[in-house]
Amino acid sequence: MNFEFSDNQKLLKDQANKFLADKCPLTEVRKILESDEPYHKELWNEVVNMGWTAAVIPEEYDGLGLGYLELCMIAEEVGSSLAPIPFSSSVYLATEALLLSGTIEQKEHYLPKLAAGELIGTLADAEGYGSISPEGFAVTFKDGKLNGEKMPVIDGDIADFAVVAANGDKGTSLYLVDLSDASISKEVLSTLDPTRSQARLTFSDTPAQLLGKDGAGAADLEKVFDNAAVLFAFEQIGAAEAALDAAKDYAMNRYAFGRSIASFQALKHKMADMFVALELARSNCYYGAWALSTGDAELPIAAATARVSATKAMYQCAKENIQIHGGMGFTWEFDCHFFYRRSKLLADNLGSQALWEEKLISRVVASTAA
Amino acid sequence: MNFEFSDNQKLLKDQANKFLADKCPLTEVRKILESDEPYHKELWNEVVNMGWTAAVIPEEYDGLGLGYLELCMIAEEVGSSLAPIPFSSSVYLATEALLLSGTIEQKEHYLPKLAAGELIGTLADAEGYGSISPEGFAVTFKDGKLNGEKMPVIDGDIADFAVVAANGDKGTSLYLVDLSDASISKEVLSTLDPTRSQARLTFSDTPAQLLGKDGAGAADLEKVFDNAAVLFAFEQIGAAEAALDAAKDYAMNRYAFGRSIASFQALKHKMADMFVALELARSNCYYGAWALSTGDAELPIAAATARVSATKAMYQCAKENIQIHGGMGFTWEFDCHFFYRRSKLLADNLGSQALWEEKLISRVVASTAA
Amino acid sequence: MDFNDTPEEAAFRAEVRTFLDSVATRKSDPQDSWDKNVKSETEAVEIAKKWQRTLHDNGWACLHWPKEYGGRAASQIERVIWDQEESQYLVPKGFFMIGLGMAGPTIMTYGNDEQKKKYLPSLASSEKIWCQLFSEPVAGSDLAGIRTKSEKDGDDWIINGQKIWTSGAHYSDWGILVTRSDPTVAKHKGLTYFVVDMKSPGVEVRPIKQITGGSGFNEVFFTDVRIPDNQRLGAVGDGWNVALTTLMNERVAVGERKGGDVLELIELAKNVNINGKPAIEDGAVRNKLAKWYCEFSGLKFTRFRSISAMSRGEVPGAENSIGKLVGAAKSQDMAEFAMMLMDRAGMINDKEIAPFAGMFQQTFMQSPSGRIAGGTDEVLRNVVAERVLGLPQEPRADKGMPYNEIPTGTMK
Amino acid sequence: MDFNDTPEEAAFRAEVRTFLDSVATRKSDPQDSWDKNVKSETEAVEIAKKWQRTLHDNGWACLHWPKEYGGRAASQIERVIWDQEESQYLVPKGFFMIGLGMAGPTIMTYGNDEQKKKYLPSLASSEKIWCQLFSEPVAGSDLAGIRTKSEKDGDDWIINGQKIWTSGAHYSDWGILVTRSDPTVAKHKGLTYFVVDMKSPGVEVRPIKQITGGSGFNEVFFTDVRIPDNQRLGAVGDGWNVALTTLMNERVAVGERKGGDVLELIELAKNVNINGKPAIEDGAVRNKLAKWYCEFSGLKFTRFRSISAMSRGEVPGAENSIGKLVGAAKSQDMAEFAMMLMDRAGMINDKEIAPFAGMFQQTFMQSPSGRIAGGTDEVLRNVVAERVLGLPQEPRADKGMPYNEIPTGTMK
Repeated sequence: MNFEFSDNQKLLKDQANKFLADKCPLTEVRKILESDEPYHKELWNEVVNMGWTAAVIPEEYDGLGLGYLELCMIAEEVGSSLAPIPFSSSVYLATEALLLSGTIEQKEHYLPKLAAGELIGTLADAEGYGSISPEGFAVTFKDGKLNGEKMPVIDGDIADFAVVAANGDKGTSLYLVDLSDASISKEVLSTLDPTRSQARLTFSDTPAQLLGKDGAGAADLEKVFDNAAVLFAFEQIGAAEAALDAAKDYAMNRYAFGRSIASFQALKHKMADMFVALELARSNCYYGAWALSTGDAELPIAAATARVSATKAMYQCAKENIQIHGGMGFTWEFDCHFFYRRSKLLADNLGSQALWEEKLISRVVASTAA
Repeated sequence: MNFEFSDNQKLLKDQANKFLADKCPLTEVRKILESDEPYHKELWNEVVNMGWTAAVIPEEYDGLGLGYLELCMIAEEVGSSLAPIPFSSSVYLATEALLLSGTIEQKEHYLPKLAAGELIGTLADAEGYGSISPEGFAVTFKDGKLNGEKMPVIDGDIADFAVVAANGDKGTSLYLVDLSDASISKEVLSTLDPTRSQARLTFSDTPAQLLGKDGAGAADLEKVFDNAAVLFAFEQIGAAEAALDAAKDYAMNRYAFGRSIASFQALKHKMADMFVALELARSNCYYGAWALSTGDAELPIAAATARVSATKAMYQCAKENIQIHGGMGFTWEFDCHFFYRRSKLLADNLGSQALWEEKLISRVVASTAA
Repeated sequence: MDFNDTPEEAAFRAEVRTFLDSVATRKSDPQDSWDKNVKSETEAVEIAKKWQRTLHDNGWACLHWPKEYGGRAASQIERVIWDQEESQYLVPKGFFMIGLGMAGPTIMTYGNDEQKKKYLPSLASSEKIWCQLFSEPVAGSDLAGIRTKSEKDGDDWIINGQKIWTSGAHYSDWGILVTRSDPTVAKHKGLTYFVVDMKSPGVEVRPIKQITGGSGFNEVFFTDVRIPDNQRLGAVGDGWNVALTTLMNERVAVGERKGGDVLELIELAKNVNINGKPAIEDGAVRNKLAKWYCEFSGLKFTRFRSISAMSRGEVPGAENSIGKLVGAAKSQDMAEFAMMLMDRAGMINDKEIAPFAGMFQQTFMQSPSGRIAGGTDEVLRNVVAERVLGLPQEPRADKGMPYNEIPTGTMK
Repeated sequence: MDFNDTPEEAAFRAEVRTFLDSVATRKSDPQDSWDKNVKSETEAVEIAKKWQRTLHDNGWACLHWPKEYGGRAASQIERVIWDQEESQYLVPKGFFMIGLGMAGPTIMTYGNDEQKKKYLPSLASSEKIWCQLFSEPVAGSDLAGIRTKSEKDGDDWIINGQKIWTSGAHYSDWGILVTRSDPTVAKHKGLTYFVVDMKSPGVEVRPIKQITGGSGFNEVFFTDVRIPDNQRLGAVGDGWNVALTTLMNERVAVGERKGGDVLELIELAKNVNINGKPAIEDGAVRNKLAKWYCEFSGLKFTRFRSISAMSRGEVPGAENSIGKLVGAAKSQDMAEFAMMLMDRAGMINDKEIAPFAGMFQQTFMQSPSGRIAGGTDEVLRNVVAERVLGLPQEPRADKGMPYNEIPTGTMK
């Protein structure tokens, strides 16, 4: 059995780690948090130059043709660095939707530009508060035009195009929309994590083209989300581990009552619990990575398992990192809040934990009936 | 504000405590656990002599005419001692059902005998696995006869009569059944807590008489259960506190690494958490006691709140008491398992935690709509 | 068992209400706030001082103080009743809490006649606002581990060091300050306690920005600040005992937490969908709501029990730690859950868009401080374990060790 | 990343399977058990000895032992493969684990030539069963705190004291025993390690009844038991190091826990009603199932990662504590939950009546021991914190203190 990433994959991860440690220390995340910039443009350009946006795009579309295991390694490091870039939107969502459902023409148009970083893509599904119900989107498509409002759209103010889920003639379908079209009004939203931008997009007779089979939007969306769930989960465990490391470092070097606070059982056991949550999530992520990379039939269960446990682990590590930092943990000056903000962004962005728990258990129950 | 029991009520509690410490130390619980006796007959007789079975029965029916606050004090002590007697069945369930729904004739027949301990009563509702659905009991009543099976019936092998929930001509109704009738077959069930007996009762054309309005069984049952929930909850916090005390005593006097194990944060914080759970449950129980004693309209919410939090607190205290005792905690010789067994008995006997959580939240949501 | 006042309490409540009606405006809506139209902190401080003078002129400024110092010798339950009633009116709160609640009683206990004469009248008349200078970056849960240095220089003391988490430092007139006067003895033995003029040269106040973006606290830096020896409270080296007196007078909060409790969460759950139906119909949501309702109710009736105990003349004990211990974690968990119910829109904190004007988002960012400030979750569990359950303290690694030999870390 | 054997592993697995097929019966059903028809423990021990001799005669008895002692020098991964394959056959397990797994390697390390000659061949040939005599009523998590006394008397040692939690003491031939030979020095320094003949006069074995009603463990009382000095392993006073060697050889369990995991709970939830519908349709139930499924899956793939690490020749580390830490609490919680779903019938443990033949009820009573035996939850969290995360140990109150001056409690 070799249930582990290969040496080459680990090497790629190490390189990503060093690159991001150099280009995206937390001071860079702070810059974006404290500015009006929606994302870190220089970092994004560097990331493009590293080829990460091209990773799983086939060579025929000017990609690197790497596998998903490699992309998982990159995702873990992107997560760990809290990089303020639209990586998940463009790579895990838009690129995946095109790979899955694009016609050859669509792929030829979009994929080389996505690979080269000339286009940033995103996916617009949510329509306000509560979980989306794929049966009925309020945004409609008729005669080549989209009408209605999507809110929030992650990176909706940054992205050049979006994959939009809407209600067409044959029900839910996906559409490709050029976001530079003048018919679209965009409102940047104030959110708890300004290092990842979110917007309200309003379409008024906005031209759009079908992506994938007409009426197959719900099924296609589910597939895209399953793939993305594994990649999001790697970002989450990367960030969770970084938060645990930060807590550990602080606790080791902070003294009270004449000893390192890391020697008190209350904190030791809290960190042990953080590690346990992280380690279980990591193992589930590896399972997800395996299923994603092999296209195994277990992917829907594996993806949901990875997603649910990584979401929990990251939130636990982020919130307890603040607690372990004590008073310093809730100062703006310390970095603890970056992880806390991002933990909720990643948790809610791809559909909430409740949604994924429901997906998980539906799928498991269905599999036990077979 | 005087949100506290009165000095007289506390005196009654103290007396009950002393009485049970004398008559029902845990060695007596052990006797019943290790024997085939379904309950502690001598103790039961003493309890009857103390007048506890007569507590809330009005004086006109030879009771003491005390209030529910007094009965709550007794219940807490009965719970604390883990007394192996059919107190809850006869006093909280059967007596309550008669007080609530009995005709004058029925009250005149049963209540003096219940008060004097000449009769032990119980209530039979469950019909096998899973929660009961009051819409449809499988046991039927027709032409004065009951047919079908009740399983499990707490103290069903001991009790002289039972209040049986069954499906009559007008739907769910309650019936009084003399359990000495030859038509009834009784099977004692093997359970995890042999200090409180449970049985399967099979009725074959068993004579029964209606208790309360025909067809009002579901509503009557709900009222009996709400009253009983408060009293059960007091038993539960009594037992929870006894388990916490046992844990504390053991931990204080057990040493490892040259210090009392009660000085290790892991155990200190565990016991602090047990205390917190107990204290919140206690406050909710007081609220329940107030609502029960005044017949306030908030009783349904107060009863469910008390019941849910007391169930959780007792289980937490019972299971962590074992943990704090370490290896000794899972020996038969130590008493920890008595609390653990009883915690589940009390939790499941009146309908499970899930059931009461659902009752609670339905009632709260209904109250917010008003 | 009842929820009513005793006759004495009812009489006191009526007296309070009559007085408040005569000098203040009753809220028409519980959400109303006295500072709704207040433009600046300076203005707020002025309003507060004016209100406090009104209280003073009518004998309500320091109601728990002994009569000899101008107080009403109010009982615990009378303070609770005052708070309950006062919260119904549009009046400023909190500015004089440190002075009247903590500094005053400490001066009464440890001050000499001259000090009592100097500080107590201006406290009672509320000309001066006080702040508390105890915590330091290196000493939070371990308060006796403070480092700020005091050195005798003629009749003065020279103070150098840094304090943190000081509310209102920038508008305070006086501060109560604990310093280390002798680092060569055990840590509890080398402390000395002072009253410091906050306008002294060398005192620098910097606001601390919190993760919410707001700043309710300050850092206070002392650089060669001079304090005359006659502003010392208690003996040199006895500062720990003086500080304990201050802390014992820290107000027992029996108030209800505001904002984002379970009833608001129920409202939210009725109005958002989850897995294709209203969240309130989902069993998992109901299960969580039941849990939080039990905690909400348990905390409420625990408060009622505390108030009853005070009504009987008992002093509330460490059981009161439960309120914050349970309440703070519950706030955080509920806020997180509320945002989860909002799903992808959960992160939006625009007051115009977010449900309840972004209250849950605000709580999500604010609540981590609830688990830390005023005693961390971990410290509170120790308090419950030791003071309520009587479990032994941990052995202290620094017991009896001279302060300057106690190991320290590199992290502040 | 794949789930397949390497070519070497596949070859080894084939070899194991070929051998097992030649000497044992493959299970037709995974629930099949070798001792289904075994009438007594005596009979079981006989069958086990016979099977172990078959293994020995074919060179499979002590596969991880070095070749010089008759082993196959098997790697960790080969041991895992052996276990996986062996579990498919109707053969006895466990009786020789202490001897081959712990006593043998300790003797190899600390035994002199004479001792090796005396004990190792009969271990390898499996004539003798061994047991472990370490824990005491006063010393569980704090193993070095044992009290059982050894006193030199001529060429012998006289042993007095009590051991506890000894599996198989009553049918064992030999025991490995840690004693206190010098109570006047620090607790780790005054220990001496022996091999003891379990049939010696003065050894009394009493089964411990557990809360399940069963008894898998014993207490062992020593009253003036004589052990010749040539049965001492390691130097006088060096017993702690010898014991550590034994413990380091404690088998890393990578096996799956049996009975009552989340898939069984799903089956149960399909078959009982809660609040008027099948439990499996209730959101709260689904929420719990999702949580436990994630843990179940996480533990499974953590095991796979461990096995992979062994396959690469790495020695599994303290991460393996996670399996028991998470698994034990999960078992208890799931059993409690399962019983809750059964509602009023949850307490019935009659195998004829209860779902899954009372498995959940059995687990409910058994699982508390899972959180204690082999390291309590609290000890395992310390292990993870210290050995995995590298956090500091707590200061030890008894550090350097002579054993007989260390404070003790009144509880055993």
